[in-house]
Amino acid sequence: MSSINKRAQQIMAEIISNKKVGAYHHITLSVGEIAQLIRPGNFVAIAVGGADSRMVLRRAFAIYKASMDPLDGGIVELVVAPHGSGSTWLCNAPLHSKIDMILPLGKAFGIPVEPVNALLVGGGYGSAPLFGLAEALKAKQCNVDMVLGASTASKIYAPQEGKRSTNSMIFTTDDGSLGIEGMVSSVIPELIEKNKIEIIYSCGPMAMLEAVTKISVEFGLQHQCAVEESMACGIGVCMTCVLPVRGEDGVARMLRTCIDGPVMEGSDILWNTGRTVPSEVWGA
Amino acid sequence: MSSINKRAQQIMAEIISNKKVGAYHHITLSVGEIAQLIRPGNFVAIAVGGADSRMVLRRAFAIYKASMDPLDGGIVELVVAPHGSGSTWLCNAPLHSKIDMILPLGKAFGIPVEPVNALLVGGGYGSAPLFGLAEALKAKQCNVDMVLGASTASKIYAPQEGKRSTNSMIFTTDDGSLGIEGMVSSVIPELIEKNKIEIIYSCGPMAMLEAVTKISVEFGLQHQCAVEESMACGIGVCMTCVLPVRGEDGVARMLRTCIDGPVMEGSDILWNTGRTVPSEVWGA
Amino acid sequence: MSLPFNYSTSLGTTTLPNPILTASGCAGSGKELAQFFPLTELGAIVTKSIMLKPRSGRATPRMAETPSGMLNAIGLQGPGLDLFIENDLPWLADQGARTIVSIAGETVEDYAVLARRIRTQPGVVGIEVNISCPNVENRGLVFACHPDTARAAMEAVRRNVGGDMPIIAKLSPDVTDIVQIARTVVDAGADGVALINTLLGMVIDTRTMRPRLAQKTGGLSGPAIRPVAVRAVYQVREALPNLPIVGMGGITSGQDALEFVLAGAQAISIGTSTFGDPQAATRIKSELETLLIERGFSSFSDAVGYAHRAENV
Amino acid sequence: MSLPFNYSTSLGTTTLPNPILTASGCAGSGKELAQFFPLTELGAIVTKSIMLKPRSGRATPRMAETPSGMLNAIGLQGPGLDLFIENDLPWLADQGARTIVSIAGETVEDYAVLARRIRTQPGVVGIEVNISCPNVENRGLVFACHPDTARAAMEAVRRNVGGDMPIIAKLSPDVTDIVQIARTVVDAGADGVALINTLLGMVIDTRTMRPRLAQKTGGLSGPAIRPVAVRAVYQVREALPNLPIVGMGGITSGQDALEFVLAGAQAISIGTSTFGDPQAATRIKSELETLLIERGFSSFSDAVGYAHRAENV
Ligand SMILES: Cc1cc2nc3c(=O)[nH]c(=O)nc-3n(C[C@H](O)[C@H](O)[C@H](O)COP(=O)(O)OP(=O)(O)OC[C@H]3O[C@@H](n4cnc5c(N)ncnc54)[C@H](O)[C@@H]3O)c2cc1C
Ligand SMILES: Cc1cc2nc3c(=O)[nH]c(=O)nc-3n(C[C@H](O)[C@H](O)[C@H](O)COP(=O)(O)OP(=O)(O)OC[C@H]3O[C@@H](n4cnc5c(N)ncnc54)[C@H](O)[C@@H]3O)c2cc1C
Ligand SMILES: Cc1cc2nc3c(=O)[nH]c(=O)nc-3n(C[C@H](O)[C@H](O)[C@H](O)COP(=O)(O)O)c2cc1C
Ligand SMILES: Cc1cc2nc3c(=O)[nH]c(=O)nc-3n(C[C@H](O)[C@H](O)[C@H](O)COP(=O)(O)O)c2cc1C
Ligand code: FES
Ligand code: FES
Repeated sequence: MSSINKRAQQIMAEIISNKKVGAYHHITLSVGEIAQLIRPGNFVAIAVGGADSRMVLRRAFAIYKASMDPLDGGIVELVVAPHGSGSTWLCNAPLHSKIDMILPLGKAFGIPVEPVNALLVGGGYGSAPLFGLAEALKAKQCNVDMVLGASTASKIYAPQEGKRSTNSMIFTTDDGSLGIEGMVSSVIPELIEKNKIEIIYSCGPMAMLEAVTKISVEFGLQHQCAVEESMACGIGVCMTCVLPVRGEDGVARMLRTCIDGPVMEGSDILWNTGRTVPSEVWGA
Repeated sequence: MSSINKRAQQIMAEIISNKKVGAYHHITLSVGEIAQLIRPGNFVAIAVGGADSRMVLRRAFAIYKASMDPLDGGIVELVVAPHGSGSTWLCNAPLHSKIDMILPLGKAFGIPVEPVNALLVGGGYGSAPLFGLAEALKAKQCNVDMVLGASTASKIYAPQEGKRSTNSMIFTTDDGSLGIEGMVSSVIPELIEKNKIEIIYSCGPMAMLEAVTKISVEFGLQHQCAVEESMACGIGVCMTCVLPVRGEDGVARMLRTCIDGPVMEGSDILWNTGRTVPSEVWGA
Repeated sequence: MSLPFNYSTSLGTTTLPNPILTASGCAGSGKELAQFFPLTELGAIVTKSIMLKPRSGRATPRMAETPSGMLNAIGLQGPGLDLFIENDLPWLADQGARTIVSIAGETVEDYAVLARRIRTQPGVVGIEVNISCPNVENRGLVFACHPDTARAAMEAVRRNVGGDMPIIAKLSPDVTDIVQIARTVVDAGADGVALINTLLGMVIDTRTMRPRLAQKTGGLSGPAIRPVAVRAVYQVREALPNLPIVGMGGITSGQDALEFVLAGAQAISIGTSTFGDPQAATRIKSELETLLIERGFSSFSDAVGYAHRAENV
Repeated sequence: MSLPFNYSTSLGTTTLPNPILTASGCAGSGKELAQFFPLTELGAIVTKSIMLKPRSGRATPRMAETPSGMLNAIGLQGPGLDLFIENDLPWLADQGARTIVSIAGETVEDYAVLARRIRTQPGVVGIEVNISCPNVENRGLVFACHPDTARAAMEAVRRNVGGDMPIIAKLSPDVTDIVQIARTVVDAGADGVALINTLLGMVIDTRTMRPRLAQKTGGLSGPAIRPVAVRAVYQVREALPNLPIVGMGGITSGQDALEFVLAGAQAISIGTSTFGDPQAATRIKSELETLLIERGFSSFSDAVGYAHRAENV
């Protein structure tokens, strides 16, 4: 079914910077030449907790930025929220510690061949992969608008340098502590009309992706969203990370979001079917 | 059966120094006032691996030295061999990290009321509790001779300052890299005779303690040895650390070495009965 | 809510001020823990399983640490019933501790005698009938592994203990159908079940190239087995919704304890985690209380079995 | 020793260059791992259990991490026999991989059909009969939990597969007496047994206060269950010393694998640890070889069951 990413490598990457930024940690790792193979939307899978850890599964993190640094060589930057024990361990990892990571993983965002008007929608740390995407779109002469939402200001990740590649940037917060009070979905319809949006890219909590899908369908727009399902391996061997997704043949199947995703067309996903398998899903 | 140590406390102790010395780590922890309750032969039980560790049991370590430092307050010093994952974790613990420890645990060495000629025998890191003991004996005007053995020179722990409290000190190594080539037991008989030894104290591998017991019985000497059995809790609740020991009533019982020991009279122990319960052992 | 949180729970006819117990065999005689907290803080102290005769237990090595757990093969070392009644029980009663005595027999008749003698002792608020110890001489003798033997042992206890003293059957997870065994012991007169005893396991020492424990096999406990224990509690609660369940198996935090309560445990025993933290039981007691209050429960009993509620609640 | 170490092993009539296999359901279709190492490096690839019809498996959440382990409830998602034979098997054969096909049926007849169709496919060197999946619709249907159903499934396979193709029964640890089940499947014609499948477990989400997995229960795997698996291998080897055993359950290192070999495993499957380390299987292969050579073994088969030797050897 899925064409498997053949470029992934398992490496030991050194942490060369780990800074707290708002509610997140901005972590930079030295990864070598492989940085060149990374496309916006790819993610990494990290072994957490060290040798005597009781955590046996890898943790997935979107790649915020990949670049070839004149000093440090290939580097990868992550934006990590200390959520449970694994991500907290990573946030607390000391400078120069070596991290066991596999990269690049997953399907990247599709970049249009022609210049288009693109809207990028991010929720929480979901903004991370959007800045690299914005740069790639800019390089194709696209118009790039961005909307970032979160519950509160400290959970908006929007570094100064990230803003350079966007034509406009709007913030929304549930508590009104930054930008417009409310959810990202409330400002999107107006933006679509005003800026003649032709494609939406999104990354963030599943409920947000679902809401954005609804809007994209209303307006008949393509919507590439990077989903976030619980993953045990990140490389396609465990089958835990599936979502019901309609294929080109119209048939819905349980697809692995780690190799058939994380970037998927929003309207292909059978949303909000958690805890049940929709009756139309067929086979594997 | 056993009178339970009622002074033990569970504390978070800060590592204020961690230095590699030969094959061992000399680790100093700030423990507060409780340092004053510690007697030579007591040990600590340490939780290893941190919050997400798969190691669920405490590790026992003899107290090398306990003192009230004018600068640091109460301190405890340990000599730790990186053996398996728990002790290795402790050896790698960074400066200022907080260690969950219970102390003081176990029965201490008995100190004679009158001055005697004492021989202290240590194997490997088993020398650790002997230096504090030597000081205590010296304070009682005892004559203190020490024999320390190990497989090789780097495994002899004998700091300069420790030697101050001894009248003589002999080393033996299996490979002859320091002192006399051979085992500690080979030099003891001569020492006993020459120095008119009246009591033997020992700490080290079980095989060594057994050999020393044999000699002490031959010469009809008291022999207080600090044994080392696999311990899960260190506080007397798990019953994993038992040894068959003959009581004053002549009956052998499986005694918990964490609360009825680690210091025991060598000749009371039914040695070398590992993997079987000697038929004479009765009840609990 | 203006009323204080009601933390009390009941096991048959016994009411306890809170649901946190020690697990049998993991709290010594009580004396060893008493230096870390007053034993009256806990709902009850469950004693190490006592047998008729004094027992020296198994040879060493008796334990091996395993990933997130441990194996033990203590083999029920203990002073025997007479000394236990003479020394241990009066001491616990003096402390004001509520005591649940765990009893273990080699024969059905042993269980009868143990129950008869224990029933009238001071401070005893219940009897836990350990029919599931994997460290007995003959593994075929694990009463809880077969309905017939489980029934016989429980009937012997019930015949000797009146309705005023709850008897709780402690079951083994090493069975094809734990619900079947639970039903059997309830039929035989058990007022509740304790779930779970250890799983039979083995570690091989790769240096000596033989089983690590002198007895070869041992009982696996600790966080490693928690999912198996939660499943057992959930299954038994689903099948027998009114049966009091004492839940245990790898509980190290209030969060872990809450899983068991939601699955259906009316009381919680703290075992292996006491080895890692002598104050585990009292810590878990306060952590669990906080979590329940945060979730809006006004009494502990409202939370028991809450994970079984209908989908839309 | 001047001769090179002989790492080969045999399962019935099949000889493999080394004893390291993937565990069913933990290596995808093989393609996913092939980017990390050539599949020919391993003794064999054990495929995810294949069923007659395509299956979409269970709803999500399908997994929960647990201390030193995980729960899964994939529910045998797969393409069904036809597509499997059309796509997956030829690809594996093209790679030169030795393939052991794991089959799972809902009925005894399913097992018969699956075995008949698989037997003649290219690259297939054995059939693992998964009669122990805890994630089937009806938990009563776990064939390996009852001697009668276990026997029926294995007889159906044996009738359809000649002696040239080894059939291996994969057993569940969730039984009172695994030796009894092993004896039964051997009577029914199994050439070997695979020990163990996952243990039935549950995690409760303390936020939603319901079972974490959509299917409520799931299979527990990983280092947490290793002592249970080693015990099962040891027990079966003790009872049936000539029966080939494929050992698995929480193997993450050569050291762990060695425990299984000494206990009696003729081959070793690597499951959950591949999720933490895609190269686990090849790493363990070389670690185990080093450990065996260090201990003076000149061939792998000399080490199999070595922990059972007499006390004085
Ligand atoms: C494709 C992808 C990209 C992601 N990018 C980022 C990112 O850029 N920054 C960031 O902070 N987080 C990101 N996440 C989420 C991150 O993986 C989780 O926060 C993390 O796995 C939680 O692990 P934990 O040990 O802290 O939490 P725990 O709750 O203790 O984790 C327990 C288990 O559940 C799994 N799990 C729990 N939550 C998630 C989740 N949301 N997604 C996947 N698995 C989960 C873990 O892998 C682990 O196996 C991403 C997830 C995916 C799938
Ligand atoms: C009273 C006493 C005093 C000790 N003093 C010292 C000391 O001063 N310096 C020092 O380096 N070591 C000392 N030890 C030994 C130390 O406790 C072990 O080296 C340590 O427990 C090994 O843990 P690990 O995780 O490194 O090894 P692992 O082999 O991984 O430990 C696995 C399990 O076995 C137990 N265990 C293994 N070996 C021993 C052992 N020798 N003794 C007790 N339990 C063991 C551990 O507690 C743990 O539960 C002492 C032991 C005892 C009982
Ligand atoms: C060292 C040790 C000794 C035990 N002794 C007994 C016992 O005497 N009687 C009994 O019913 N259970 C005994 N158990 C089992 C525990 O009471 C408990 O059922 C099991 O360990 C699971 O809980 P845990 O994971 O919290 O330890 C013992 C467990 C351990 C670890
Ligand atoms: C995600 C997952 C899927 C599995 N799928 C199968 C399967 O399809 N067929 C099967 O026989 N066993 C299956 N198993 C069980 C494993 O093959 C293995 O028996 C078990 O996980 C114990 O080994 P481990 O601890 O190394 O994983 C699966 C296990 C996991 C974790
Ligand atoms: S995370 Fe394992 S298949 Fe996707
Ligand atoms: S170590 Fe637990 S009783 Fe001694």
